[in-house]
Amino acid sequence: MENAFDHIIAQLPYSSPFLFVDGLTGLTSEYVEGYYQFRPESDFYRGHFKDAPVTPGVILTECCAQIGLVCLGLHLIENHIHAAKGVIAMTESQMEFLKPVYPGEKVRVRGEKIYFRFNKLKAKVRLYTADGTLACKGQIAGILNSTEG
Amino acid sequence: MENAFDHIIAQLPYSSPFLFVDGLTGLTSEYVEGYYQFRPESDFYRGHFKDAPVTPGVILTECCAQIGLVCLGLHLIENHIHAAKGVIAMTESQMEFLKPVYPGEKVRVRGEKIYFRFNKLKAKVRLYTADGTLACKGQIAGILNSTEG
Amino acid sequence: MKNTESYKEVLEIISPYLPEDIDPKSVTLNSHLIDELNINSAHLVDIVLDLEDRYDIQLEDDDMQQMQTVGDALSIIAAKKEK
Amino acid sequence: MKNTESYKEVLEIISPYLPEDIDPKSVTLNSHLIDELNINSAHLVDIVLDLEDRYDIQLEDDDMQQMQTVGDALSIIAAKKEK
Repeated sequence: MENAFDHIIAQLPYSSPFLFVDGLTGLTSEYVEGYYQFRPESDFYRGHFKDAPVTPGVILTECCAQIGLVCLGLHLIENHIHAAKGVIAMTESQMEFLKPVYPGEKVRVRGEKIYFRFNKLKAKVRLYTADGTLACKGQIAGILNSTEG
Repeated sequence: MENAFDHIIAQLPYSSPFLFVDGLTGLTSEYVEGYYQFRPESDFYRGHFKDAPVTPGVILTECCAQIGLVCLGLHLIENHIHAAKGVIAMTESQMEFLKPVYPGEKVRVRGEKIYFRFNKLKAKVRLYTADGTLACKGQIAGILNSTEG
Repeated sequence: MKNTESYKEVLEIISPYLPEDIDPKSVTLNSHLIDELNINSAHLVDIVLDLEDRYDIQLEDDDMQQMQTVGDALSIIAAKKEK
Repeated sequence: MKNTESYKEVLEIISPYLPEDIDPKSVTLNSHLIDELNINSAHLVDIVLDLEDRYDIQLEDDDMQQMQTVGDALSIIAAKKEK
Protein backbone atom coordinates (compact mmCIF):
# COMPACT_ATOMS: atom_id res chain seq x y z
CA MET A 1 0.00 0.00 0.00
CA GLU A 2 2.64 2.50 0.99
CA ASN A 3 4.21 2.66 -2.42
CA ALA A 4 0.93 4.05 -3.72
CA PHE A 5 1.74 7.31 -1.95
CA ASP A 6 5.38 7.65 -3.00
CA HIS A 7 4.50 10.11 -5.77
CA ILE A 8 3.03 12.44 -3.12
CA ILE A 9 6.18 12.34 -0.98
CA ALA A 10 8.26 12.94 -4.11
CA GLN A 11 6.36 16.18 -4.70
CA LEU A 12 7.08 17.58 -1.23
CA PRO A 13 9.13 20.78 -1.46
CA TYR A 14 11.28 19.74 1.53
CA SER A 15 14.42 17.66 1.74
CA SER A 16 16.58 16.31 4.55
CA PRO A 17 17.31 17.61 7.19
CA PHE A 18 13.96 19.44 7.10
CA LEU A 19 11.78 16.64 5.77
CA PHE A 20 9.60 15.14 8.49
CA VAL A 21 7.68 12.51 6.54
CA ASP A 22 8.91 8.89 6.32
CA GLY A 23 5.77 7.45 4.78
CA LEU A 24 2.03 7.68 4.39
CA THR A 25 -0.39 4.94 5.43
CA GLY A 26 -3.67 6.48 4.32
CA LEU A 27 -4.76 9.30 2.01
CA THR A 28 -8.21 10.28 0.78
CA SER A 29 -9.82 13.62 -0.07
CA GLU A 30 -10.87 13.85 3.59
CA TYR A 31 -7.85 12.72 5.62
CA VAL A 32 -4.22 11.67 5.59
CA GLU A 33 -2.15 9.49 7.91
CA GLY A 34 1.60 9.22 7.93
CA TYR A 35 4.58 8.61 10.16
CA TYR A 36 8.05 9.89 10.95
CA GLN A 37 10.85 8.69 13.20
CA PHE A 38 12.83 11.52 14.78
CA ARG A 39 16.55 11.12 14.08
CA PRO A 40 18.67 11.42 17.25
CA GLU A 41 21.39 13.07 15.11
CA SER A 42 19.08 15.92 14.06
CA ASP A 43 20.78 19.27 14.45
CA PHE A 44 18.07 20.80 16.65
CA TYR A 45 18.67 18.30 19.45
CA ARG A 46 22.12 19.86 19.98
CA GLY A 47 20.50 23.07 21.17
CA HIS A 48 17.08 22.05 22.50
CA PHE A 49 17.65 21.78 25.28
CA LYS A 50 21.20 22.26 26.52
CA ASP A 51 22.32 18.72 27.48
CA ALA A 52 18.72 17.48 27.45
CA PRO A 53 17.47 16.65 23.94
CA VAL A 54 13.70 16.96 23.49
CA THR A 55 11.97 17.46 20.14
CA PRO A 56 11.04 21.15 19.91
CA GLY A 57 7.29 21.81 19.81
CA VAL A 58 7.77 23.78 16.61
CA ILE A 59 9.38 20.73 14.95
CA LEU A 60 6.36 18.64 15.99
CA THR A 61 4.25 21.38 14.41
CA GLU A 62 6.30 21.12 11.20
CA CYS A 63 5.83 17.34 11.15
CA CYS A 64 2.06 17.87 11.56
CA ALA A 65 2.09 20.45 8.76
CA GLN A 66 4.12 18.37 6.30
CA ILE A 67 1.99 15.24 6.74
CA GLY A 68 -1.37 16.65 7.81
CA LEU A 69 -1.55 19.73 5.61
CA VAL A 70 0.90 19.52 2.71
CA CYS A 71 0.56 15.82 1.79
CA LEU A 72 -3.22 16.17 1.99
CA GLY A 73 -3.05 19.35 -0.07
CA LEU A 74 -0.92 17.75 -2.81
CA HIS A 75 -3.48 14.95 -3.06
CA LEU A 76 -6.39 17.38 -3.23
CA ILE A 77 -4.68 19.39 -5.98
CA GLU A 78 -4.21 16.22 -8.04
CA ASN A 79 -7.94 15.60 -7.88
CA HIS A 80 -9.01 19.19 -8.39
CA ILE A 81 -8.92 20.01 -12.08
CA HIS A 82 -9.15 23.78 -11.73
CA ALA A 83 -6.43 24.17 -9.14
CA ALA A 84 -3.08 25.46 -10.22
CA LYS A 85 -0.04 23.34 -9.47
CA GLY A 86 2.11 24.95 -6.86
CA VAL A 87 3.47 25.14 -3.35
CA ILE A 88 1.40 25.22 -0.18
CA ALA A 89 2.60 27.99 2.15
CA MET A 90 1.58 27.75 5.80
CA THR A 91 -0.49 30.80 6.73
CA GLU A 92 -1.76 29.90 10.20
CA SER A 93 -1.06 27.41 12.94
CA GLN A 94 -2.82 26.87 16.22
CA MET A 95 -1.25 24.14 18.33
CA GLU A 96 -1.39 22.63 21.79
CA PHE A 97 1.56 20.69 23.14
CA LEU A 98 0.64 17.91 25.55
CA LYS A 99 3.57 15.48 25.91
CA PRO A 100 7.30 15.63 25.15
CA VAL A 101 8.66 13.60 22.22
CA TYR A 102 12.25 12.34 22.56
CA PRO A 103 14.99 11.61 20.01
CA GLY A 104 14.38 8.35 18.16
CA GLU A 105 10.64 8.26 18.80
CA LYS A 106 8.38 7.28 15.92
CA VAL A 107 5.26 9.39 15.64
CA ARG A 108 2.06 9.01 13.69
CA VAL A 109 0.24 12.08 12.33
CA ARG A 110 -3.38 12.26 11.25
CA GLY A 111 -4.66 15.25 9.31
CA GLU A 112 -8.35 15.81 8.60
CA LYS A 113 -9.66 18.33 6.10
CA ILE A 114 -11.72 21.12 7.66
CA TYR A 115 -12.16 22.88 4.33
CA PHE A 116 -10.46 23.33 0.97
CA ARG A 117 -11.91 26.42 -0.67
CA PHE A 118 -10.46 29.11 -2.94
CA ASN A 119 -7.03 27.44 -2.78
CA LYS A 120 -6.94 27.57 1.02
CA LEU A 121 -6.68 24.29 2.91
CA LYS A 122 -7.36 24.10 6.63
CA ALA A 123 -6.76 20.82 8.45
CA LYS A 124 -7.12 19.45 11.94
CA VAL A 125 -3.90 17.70 12.94
CA ARG A 126 -2.96 15.25 15.68
CA LEU A 127 0.40 13.68 16.46
CA TYR A 128 0.66 10.44 18.47
CA THR A 129 3.69 8.66 19.90
CA ALA A 130 4.17 4.88 19.42
CA ASP A 131 2.09 3.97 22.49
CA GLY A 132 -0.88 5.91 21.11
CA THR A 133 -0.46 8.95 23.36
CA LEU A 134 -1.60 12.23 21.85
CA ALA A 135 1.51 14.46 22.00
CA CYS A 136 0.18 17.53 20.21
CA LYS A 137 -2.87 18.64 18.28
CA GLY A 138 -4.20 21.68 16.52
CA GLN A 139 -5.26 23.27 13.27
CA ILE A 140 -2.99 24.34 10.42
CA ALA A 141 -3.91 26.25 7.28
CA GLY A 142 -2.09 27.04 4.06
CA ILE A 143 -2.61 28.77 0.76
CA LEU A 144 -1.73 27.15 -2.53
CA ASN A 145 0.48 29.61 -4.36
CA SER A 146 0.18 29.09 -8.06
CA THR A 147 3.47 28.55 -9.86
CA GLU A 148 1.97 30.19 -12.94
CA GLY A 149 1.24 33.56 -11.42
CA MET B 1 22.01 48.95 27.89
CA GLU B 2 22.18 45.56 26.20
CA ASN B 3 24.63 44.13 28.70
CA ALA B 4 21.97 44.61 31.35
CA PHE B 5 20.07 41.72 29.82
CA ASP B 6 22.96 39.29 29.35
CA HIS B 7 22.08 37.40 32.52
CA ILE B 8 18.65 36.62 31.02
CA ILE B 9 20.14 35.24 27.82
CA ALA B 10 22.59 33.19 29.87
CA GLN B 11 19.66 31.48 31.59
CA LEU B 12 18.02 30.38 28.33
CA PRO B 13 17.85 26.59 28.13
CA TYR B 14 18.78 26.63 24.43
CA SER B 15 22.15 26.64 22.71
CA SER B 16 23.34 26.90 19.12
CA PRO B 17 22.09 25.78 16.61
CA PHE B 18 18.68 26.10 18.26
CA LEU B 19 19.17 29.44 19.98
CA PHE B 20 17.31 32.25 18.21
CA VAL B 21 18.15 35.23 20.40
CA ASP B 22 21.12 37.48 19.64
CA GLY B 23 20.24 40.21 22.11
CA LEU B 24 17.54 42.05 24.00
CA THR B 25 16.87 45.78 23.68
CA GLY B 26 14.06 46.18 26.20
CA LEU B 27 12.65 44.16 29.08
CA THR B 28 10.09 45.10 31.73
CA SER B 29 7.41 43.13 33.55
CA GLU B 30 5.05 43.99 30.70
CA TYR B 31 7.05 43.51 27.50
CA VAL B 32 10.30 42.36 25.93
CA GLU B 33 12.08 43.32 22.72
CA GLY B 34 14.96 41.47 21.16
CA TYR B 35 16.58 40.61 17.86
CA TYR B 36 18.09 37.74 15.92
CA GLN B 37 19.90 37.47 12.61
CA PHE B 38 19.14 34.25 10.73
CA ARG B 39 22.37 32.43 9.83
CA PRO B 40 22.48 31.42 6.14
CA GLU B 41 24.41 28.29 7.18
CA SER B 42 21.58 27.07 9.44
CA ASP B 43 20.80 23.42 8.83
CA PHE B 44 17.11 23.94 8.13
CA TYR B 45 17.78 26.03 5.01
CA ARG B 46 19.24 22.91 3.35
CA GLY B 47 15.80 21.32 3.32
CA HIS B 48 13.33 24.22 3.38
CA PHE B 49 12.77 24.47 0.59
CA LYS B 50 14.63 22.27 -1.90
CA ASP B 51 17.02 24.70 -3.66
CA ALA B 52 15.07 27.71 -2.34
CA PRO B 53 16.02 28.62 1.23
CA VAL B 54 13.28 30.39 3.19
CA THR B 55 13.08 30.51 6.98
CA PRO B 56 10.45 27.95 8.04
CA GLY B 57 7.39 29.47 9.73
CA VAL B 58 7.94 27.17 12.69
CA ILE B 59 11.46 28.58 13.15
CA LEU B 60 10.00 32.11 13.16
CA THR B 61 7.57 30.82 15.80
CA GLU B 62 10.51 29.48 17.85
CA CYS B 63 12.28 32.85 17.60
CA CYS B 64 9.08 34.54 18.81
CA ALA B 65 8.79 32.04 21.67
CA GLN B 66 12.42 32.32 22.82
CA ILE B 67 12.41 36.14 22.87
CA GLY B 68 8.74 36.97 23.42
CA LEU B 69 7.79 34.25 25.89
CA VAL B 70 10.85 32.69 27.51
CA CYS B 71 13.02 35.82 28.01
CA LEU B 72 9.98 37.65 29.38
CA GLY B 73 9.20 34.66 31.58
CA LEU B 74 12.73 34.47 33.00
CA HIS B 75 12.51 38.15 33.91
CA LEU B 76 9.10 37.73 35.54
CA ILE B 77 10.35 34.78 37.59
CA GLU B 78 13.27 36.88 38.87
CA ASN B 79 10.81 39.46 40.15
CA HIS B 80 8.26 37.04 41.51
CA ILE B 81 9.34 35.83 44.91
CA HIS B 82 6.95 32.89 45.16
CA ALA B 83 7.70 31.41 41.77
CA ALA B 84 9.91 28.38 41.57
CA LYS B 85 12.98 28.54 39.37
CA GLY B 86 12.61 26.33 36.35
CA VAL B 87 12.08 25.89 32.66
CA ILE B 88 9.23 27.35 30.63
CA ALA B 89 7.64 24.70 28.42
CA MET B 90 5.57 25.94 25.48
CA THR B 91 2.01 24.69 25.88
CA GLU B 92 0.17 26.58 23.12
CA SER B 93 0.96 28.60 20.03
CA GLN B 94 -1.34 30.43 17.69
CA MET B 95 0.45 32.09 14.80
CA GLU B 96 -0.19 33.85 11.51
CA PHE B 97 2.50 33.99 8.86
CA LEU B 98 2.40 37.10 6.68
CA LYS B 99 5.72 37.52 4.86
CA PRO B 100 8.67 35.24 4.09
CA VAL B 101 11.97 35.80 5.94
CA TYR B 102 15.13 34.89 4.01
CA PRO B 103 18.58 33.65 5.14
CA GLY B 104 20.68 36.44 6.65
CA GLU B 105 17.72 38.65 7.55
CA LYS B 106 17.76 40.35 10.93
CA VAL B 107 14.44 40.29 12.72
CA ARG B 108 13.09 42.12 15.74
CA VAL B 109 10.63 40.43 18.08
CA ARG B 110 8.31 42.13 20.54
CA GLY B 111 6.50 40.12 23.20
CA GLU B 112 3.78 41.62 25.40
CA LYS B 113 2.45 39.95 28.51
CA ILE B 114 -1.25 38.99 28.27
CA TYR B 115 -1.20 37.34 31.68
CA PHE B 116 1.17 35.61 34.13
CA ARG B 117 -0.95 33.65 36.58
CA PHE B 118 -0.44 30.36 38.43
CA ASN B 119 2.91 29.84 36.67
CA LYS B 120 1.38 30.17 33.21
CA LEU B 121 2.62 32.98 30.98
CA LYS B 122 0.73 33.98 27.85
CA ALA B 123 2.23 36.59 25.54
CA LYS B 124 1.33 38.37 22.34
CA VAL B 125 4.25 38.15 19.92
CA ARG B 126 5.18 40.01 16.75
CA LEU B 127 8.20 39.55 14.49
CA TYR B 128 9.37 42.32 12.16
CA THR B 129 11.98 42.32 9.41
CA ALA B 130 14.62 45.08 9.16
CA ASP B 131 12.37 47.38 7.09
CA GLY B 132 9.68 47.24 9.78
CA THR B 133 7.40 44.79 7.96
CA LEU B 134 5.36 42.52 10.21
CA ALA B 135 6.35 39.00 9.11
CA CYS B 136 4.41 36.98 11.67
CA LYS B 137 2.34 37.48 14.78
CA GLY B 138 0.39 35.49 17.31
CA GLN B 139 0.04 34.35 20.88
CA ILE B 140 2.26 31.86 22.68
CA ALA B 141 1.80 30.39 26.15
CA GLY B 142 3.98 28.33 28.43
CA ILE B 143 3.98 26.76 31.87
CA LEU B 144 6.83 27.21 34.27
CA ASN B 145 7.86 23.74 35.36
CA SER B 146 9.40 23.88 38.76
CA THR B 147 12.84 22.31 39.03
CA GLU B 148 12.07 21.41 42.64
CA GLY B 149 9.17 19.10 41.85
CA MET C 1 -28.80 44.93 0.96
CA LYS C 2 -27.99 48.62 0.47
CA ASN C 3 -29.29 49.59 3.90
CA THR C 4 -27.09 50.48 6.85
CA GLU C 5 -27.94 47.32 8.75
CA SER C 6 -26.32 45.00 6.18
CA TYR C 7 -23.28 47.21 5.81
CA LYS C 8 -22.79 46.98 9.55
CA GLU C 9 -23.14 43.21 9.46
CA VAL C 10 -20.55 42.83 6.73
CA LEU C 11 -18.22 45.19 8.55
CA GLU C 12 -18.60 43.04 11.68
CA ILE C 13 -17.56 39.99 9.69
CA ILE C 14 -14.54 41.77 8.17
CA SER C 15 -13.34 43.49 11.35
CA PRO C 16 -11.65 40.51 13.07
CA TYR C 17 -9.43 40.08 9.99
CA LEU C 18 -8.28 43.71 9.76
CA PRO C 19 -4.61 44.35 10.58
CA GLU C 20 -4.11 46.20 13.87
CA ASP C 21 -3.09 49.43 12.13
CA ILE C 22 -6.41 49.69 10.27
CA ASP C 23 -9.16 51.45 12.21
CA PRO C 24 -12.49 49.66 11.53
CA LYS C 25 -14.11 53.12 11.62
CA SER C 26 -12.07 54.16 8.58
CA VAL C 27 -13.62 51.44 6.40
CA THR C 28 -16.03 52.68 3.70
CA LEU C 29 -18.02 51.04 0.90
CA ASN C 30 -15.17 51.92 -1.46
CA SER C 31 -12.38 50.45 0.70
CA HIS C 32 -10.37 47.97 -1.35
CA LEU C 33 -10.07 44.81 0.76
CA ILE C 34 -6.54 43.86 -0.29
CA ASP C 35 -4.90 47.11 -1.42
CA GLU C 36 -6.33 49.45 1.22
CA LEU C 37 -7.39 47.26 4.13
CA ASN C 38 -4.34 45.00 3.78
CA ILE C 39 -6.39 41.84 4.16
CA ASN C 40 -4.28 38.92 2.94
CA SER C 41 -5.50 36.14 0.68
CA ALA C 42 -5.74 33.63 3.55
CA HIS C 43 -8.04 35.93 5.51
CA LEU C 44 -10.05 36.83 2.42
CA VAL C 45 -11.05 33.16 2.21
CA ASP C 46 -12.09 33.21 5.88
CA ILE C 47 -14.21 36.30 5.24
CA VAL C 48 -15.90 34.65 2.25
CA LEU C 49 -16.65 31.51 4.30
CA ASP C 50 -18.04 33.66 7.14
CA LEU C 51 -20.26 35.56 4.65
CA GLU C 52 -21.50 32.24 3.26
CA ASP C 53 -22.44 31.08 6.76
CA ARG C 54 -24.06 34.36 7.73
CA TYR C 55 -26.21 34.74 4.59
CA ASP C 56 -26.66 31.06 3.73
CA ILE C 57 -25.23 31.53 0.24
CA GLN C 58 -22.55 29.77 -1.83
CA LEU C 59 -19.81 31.87 -3.39
CA GLU C 60 -17.74 30.76 -6.38
CA ASP C 61 -14.28 31.61 -7.71
CA ASP C 62 -15.80 34.34 -9.95
CA ASP C 63 -17.49 35.99 -6.96
CA MET C 64 -14.20 35.92 -5.07
CA GLN C 65 -12.43 37.67 -7.97
CA GLN C 66 -15.15 40.31 -8.28
CA MET C 67 -15.13 41.03 -4.56
CA GLN C 68 -12.60 43.87 -4.59
CA THR C 69 -14.24 46.36 -2.23
CA VAL C 70 -16.64 46.27 0.72
CA GLY C 71 -19.36 47.54 -1.64
CA ASP C 72 -18.65 44.65 -4.06
CA ALA C 73 -19.21 42.23 -1.20
CA LEU C 74 -22.60 43.81 -0.45
CA SER C 75 -23.63 43.64 -4.14
CA ILE C 76 -22.57 40.01 -4.51
CA ILE C 77 -24.45 39.00 -1.35
CA ALA C 78 -27.56 40.84 -2.56
CA ALA C 79 -27.41 39.15 -5.98
CA LYS C 80 -26.95 35.70 -4.43
CA LYS C 81 -29.80 36.18 -1.99
CA GLU C 82 -32.25 37.10 -4.77
CA LYS C 83 -31.78 33.75 -6.47
CA MET D 1 -24.11 27.90 44.33
CA LYS D 2 -25.41 24.37 44.92
CA ASN D 3 -28.26 24.77 42.44
CA THR D 4 -28.33 23.20 38.99
CA GLU D 5 -27.95 26.51 37.22
CA SER D 6 -24.47 27.18 38.61
CA TYR D 7 -23.31 23.63 38.00
CA LYS D 8 -24.33 24.02 34.36
CA GLU D 9 -22.47 27.32 34.13
CA VAL D 10 -19.27 25.84 35.51
CA LEU D 11 -19.60 22.84 33.22
CA GLU D 12 -19.97 25.21 30.26
CA ILE D 13 -16.73 26.91 31.26
CA ILE D 14 -14.89 23.58 31.65
CA SER D 15 -16.23 21.90 28.50
CA PRO D 16 -14.05 23.65 25.87
CA TYR D 17 -10.97 22.39 27.72
CA LEU D 18 -12.01 18.73 27.92
CA PRO D 19 -10.02 16.28 25.77
CA GLU D 20 -12.00 14.91 22.82
CA ASP D 21 -12.34 11.46 24.40
CA ILE D 22 -14.16 12.85 27.47
CA ASP D 23 -17.92 13.16 27.05
CA PRO D 24 -19.09 16.38 28.78
CA LYS D 25 -22.22 14.44 29.81
CA SER D 26 -20.09 12.07 31.88
CA VAL D 27 -18.83 14.89 34.13
CA THR D 28 -20.19 14.85 37.70
CA LEU D 29 -19.62 16.93 40.82
CA ASN D 30 -17.06 14.34 41.94
CA SER D 31 -15.08 14.29 38.67
CA HIS D 32 -11.42 14.98 39.39
CA LEU D 33 -10.30 17.67 36.96
CA ILE D 34 -6.79 16.38 36.38
CA ASP D 35 -6.94 12.64 37.16
CA GLU D 36 -10.33 11.84 35.63
CA LEU D 37 -11.07 14.60 33.13
CA ASN D 38 -7.45 14.73 31.92
CA ILE D 39 -7.36 18.51 32.01
CA ASN D 40 -3.72 19.59 31.88
CA SER D 41 -2.16 22.28 34.04
CA ALA D 42 -2.10 24.82 31.22
CA HIS D 43 -5.84 24.48 30.67
CA LEU D 44 -6.57 24.44 34.40
CA VAL D 45 -5.18 27.98 34.51
CA ASP D 46 -7.46 28.99 31.62
CA ILE D 47 -10.45 27.53 33.46
CA VAL D 48 -9.57 29.44 36.64
CA LEU D 49 -9.21 32.69 34.67
CA ASP D 50 -12.55 32.06 32.94
CA LEU D 51 -14.21 31.40 36.33
CA GLU D 52 -12.73 34.66 37.66
CA ASP D 53 -14.19 36.57 34.71
CA ARG D 54 -17.56 34.87 34.91
CA TYR D 55 -18.08 35.35 38.66
CA ASP D 56 -16.06 38.53 39.15
CA ILE D 57 -13.85 36.92 41.80
CA GLN D 58 -10.11 36.62 42.38
CA LEU D 59 -8.63 33.17 42.96
CA GLU D 60 -5.29 32.58 44.70
CA ASP D 61 -2.70 29.80 44.64
CA ASP D 62 -4.41 28.11 47.60
CA ASP D 63 -7.76 28.06 45.78
CA MET D 64 -6.07 26.52 42.77
CA GLN D 65 -4.58 23.75 44.90
CA GLN D 66 -7.90 23.03 46.62
CA MET D 67 -9.79 22.89 43.34
CA GLN D 68 -9.47 19.15 42.70
CA THR D 69 -13.01 18.32 41.54
CA VAL D 70 -15.88 20.09 39.82
CA GLY D 71 -17.63 20.24 43.23
CA ASP D 72 -14.55 21.91 44.76
CA ALA D 73 -14.76 24.59 42.07
CA LEU D 74 -18.42 25.25 42.97
CA SER D 75 -17.59 25.49 46.70
CA ILE D 76 -14.66 27.86 46.14
CA ILE D 77 -16.74 30.13 43.91
CA ALA D 78 -19.55 30.18 46.50
CA ALA D 79 -17.11 31.07 49.31
CA LYS D 80 -15.51 33.86 47.27
CA LYS D 81 -18.84 35.34 46.26
CA GLU D 82 -20.01 35.59 49.87
CA LYS D 83 -17.14 37.89 50.75
